[in-house]
Amino acid sequence: MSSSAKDRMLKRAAADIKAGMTVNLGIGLPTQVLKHVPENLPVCLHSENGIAGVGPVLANEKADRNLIDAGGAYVSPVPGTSYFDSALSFAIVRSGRLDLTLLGAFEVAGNGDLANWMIPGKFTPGAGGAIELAQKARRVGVITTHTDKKGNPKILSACTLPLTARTCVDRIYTDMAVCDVTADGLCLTEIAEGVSVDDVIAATGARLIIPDQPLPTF
Amino acid sequence: MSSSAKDRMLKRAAADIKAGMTVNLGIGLPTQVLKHVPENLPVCLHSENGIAGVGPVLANEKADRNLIDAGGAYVSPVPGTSYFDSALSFAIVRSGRLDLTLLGAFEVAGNGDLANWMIPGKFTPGAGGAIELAQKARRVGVITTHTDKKGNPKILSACTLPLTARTCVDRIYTDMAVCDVTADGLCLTEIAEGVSVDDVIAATGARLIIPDQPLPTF
Amino acid sequence: MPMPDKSRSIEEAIAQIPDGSSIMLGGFGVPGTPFCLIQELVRQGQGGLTLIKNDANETGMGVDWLLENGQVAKLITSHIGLNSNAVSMMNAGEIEVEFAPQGILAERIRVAGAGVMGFVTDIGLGTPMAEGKQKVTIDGKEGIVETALRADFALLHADRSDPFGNLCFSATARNFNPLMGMAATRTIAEAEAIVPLGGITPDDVNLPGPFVDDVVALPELMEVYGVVER
Amino acid sequence: MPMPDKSRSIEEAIAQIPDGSSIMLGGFGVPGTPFCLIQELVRQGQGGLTLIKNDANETGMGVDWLLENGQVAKLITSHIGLNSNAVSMMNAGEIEVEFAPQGILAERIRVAGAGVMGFVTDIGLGTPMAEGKQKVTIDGKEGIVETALRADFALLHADRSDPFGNLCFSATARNFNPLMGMAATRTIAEAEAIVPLGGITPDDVNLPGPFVDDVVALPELMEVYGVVER
Repeated sequence: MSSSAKDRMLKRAAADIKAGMTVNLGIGLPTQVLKHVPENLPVCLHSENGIAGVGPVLANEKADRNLIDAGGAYVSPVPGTSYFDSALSFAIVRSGRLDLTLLGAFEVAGNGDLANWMIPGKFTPGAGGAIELAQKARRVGVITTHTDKKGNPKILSACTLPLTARTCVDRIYTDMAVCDVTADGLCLTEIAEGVSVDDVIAATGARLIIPDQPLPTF
Repeated sequence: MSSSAKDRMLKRAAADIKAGMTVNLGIGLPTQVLKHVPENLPVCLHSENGIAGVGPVLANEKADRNLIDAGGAYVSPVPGTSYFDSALSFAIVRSGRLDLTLLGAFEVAGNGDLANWMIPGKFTPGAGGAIELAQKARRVGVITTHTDKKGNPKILSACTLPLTARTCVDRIYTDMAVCDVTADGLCLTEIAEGVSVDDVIAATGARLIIPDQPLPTF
Repeated sequence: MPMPDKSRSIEEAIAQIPDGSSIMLGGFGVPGTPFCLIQELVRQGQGGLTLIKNDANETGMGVDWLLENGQVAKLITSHIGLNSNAVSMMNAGEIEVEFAPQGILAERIRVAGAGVMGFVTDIGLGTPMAEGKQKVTIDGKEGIVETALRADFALLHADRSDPFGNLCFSATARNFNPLMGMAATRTIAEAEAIVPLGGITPDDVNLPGPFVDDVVALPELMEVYGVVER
Repeated sequence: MPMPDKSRSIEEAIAQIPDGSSIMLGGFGVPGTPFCLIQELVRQGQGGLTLIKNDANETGMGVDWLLENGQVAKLITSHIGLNSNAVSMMNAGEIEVEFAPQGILAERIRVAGAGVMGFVTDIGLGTPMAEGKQKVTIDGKEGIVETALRADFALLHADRSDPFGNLCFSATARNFNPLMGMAATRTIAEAEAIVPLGGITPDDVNLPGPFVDDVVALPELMEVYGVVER
């Protein structure tokens, strides 16, 4: 993935963060979406270790030793931040108060199944907060390269890895496309500049619904 | 009940409040126990509307409009008081952190069954916090006149009113006696000065175990 | 990115409530009861309401205004002994009243706010309260399944709020307020003071803003908020 | 009546823990981890412990000291990815590890602290996590019965305490600390500062004193409490 393709993907995902939302950004690509969110957009960032109102990451010498996000980064408060315990933090997630989460993925299926926490025999650290974020955020976006490092599709007809949650994903943002999980199946919704529909189909392991009208680009 | 008999009963109940305890006192007679607790005894008073560390009742002109106990009295904080929500307040009760509650009774049975919240057709205001206090305090004491205003026993072989909780009472303090609920049955443990064992038996509607040795008086 | 602003007028906030709604009301006695929000609900007159509140206040205040005005179909509560009007209406069949032990009511609301479906407890086992309720066995012990209690709206009274809806409560005015704020689809809070964003220490927030939808600033407090003269 | 004083020496507090105990440890990463209490537990050497903690800290700190010292039989946790030593011991069968989703772990502890037997949730339905767990149906929807998770002891790290054990936590050092303090038979808290009774505003207490049994004052903080240099 070129850095410009990555930036386009992040920027496209950022555009779905709307005024007034409470949003949780997963570790890795999702957190990098932040640099594309307008500075004046009123949004509350949630971190599952107990923050509503996550502010910018600080250098170690400026860090508060007691203030990290769920990924371990030393973050800062903003005016209006609150701190709370882990039960209350997941109460926000499960009770429908988390408007959007953006997550990474090992695999995502055409029906919205997500696998992003375990590779049996290789990577079994435990799920942390991933399961509840995926199952309970009002809207779940996945940000991922369209294919893995070997060029194999990460969007599949069915996940092969243990699932994080079933049919939880609403939208997939990749370096090649935006795909929506719909009642009819996985739908190609937008396409990256310079990428053809055939390129996307070839790089996708799930059946894709291709609309008749021309696709918007990003 | 003479005022001296009442005072003796309250004083006797007060003597079972020990240093270090967290204690909830029901409305009415139980709250009046307080005047017999030594001023320097380290105790935490709990009120189920969200206080640990209930201080003295204040006159209206000194009252904080936001600080009442569960009985609606305007109370005060002490050094070390904390306030909390109703779920946490009953977490204290149910999780075993409430060492003792003293409650009133309409009827109490020899096996420790308690009825203190409802008289069908006459008094049906809802149970409030009574059920959980009775069922979950580590130790439950009942403070009551030995008989009702008509002279009928309030300690019965079985309650006739709807129960607050089954087999929850550990000790009964009356103007005539102290009785303990034991595995063998209800046991007469102490007797008020000037009252005979036969008086107590006559005023009690449940079978009483009478120890062989002389009874302590209070 | 600034935190969202949720300030509303009281008319606008209460106008969101349709007839037939379920509404949680904070408060244990006077402290924490959102009298101004209730007063506006009386003025707007929505009917067929299911109210969820620890108690029915006293005659002539709060919940009683809604009862008097005929807006209440059902009341879910732990104790109504201080409102003889509520008791009479219950006995006359003019309102339906559902009782729960106080801590069970609080926990049913708490687990709704936690986004879970119910909890298992031994409170009430062996008494009429357990009748008709689902039972399960955990580690060989029987328990009652108590269901989560959600509502369409929660009306709260806070001591302070910021525009994002971070709430602080004063003393025993906290009671059911933060629990109900978590358990409703839409949460409306009246606050005695609205402080600027950053005016509340993040560690001292009693109910975090993500649970709150509308913040209404109170004018000078009505007498009903004061010490009750008996 | 003054509030009871629960101040103890660290040796005395930790000496209450017998071999084979279940112990909850506060903390999410470094913040809120009771490193001094853990260090004393290593010094005293109690074995066969079941630990309950969100994570296993990182290699060379906190939980890892107990793992290295062979004191741990079982770990109940949500994520151990930052401690390769814990992963290796798990894979080698040297410790048993039981995983729970983070919010389910938190809620199992919360409901234990609330004195109820379990809760019902749809989290994990249709995944291997649901296998072997009791199911119930509420309002036509299937849910998993998750059981309350209690422990013999909880070791907490607080920013401030008074002698009665009213605790305040700083920022994200709160995490599992107040929940665990409610769910243990005996709760031991280390505090960076012990303030006199009355030194904490009653509205700002994060864990009320009735849940806390022993309060240990910390000396100057060890380096491990500081910012982690990566």
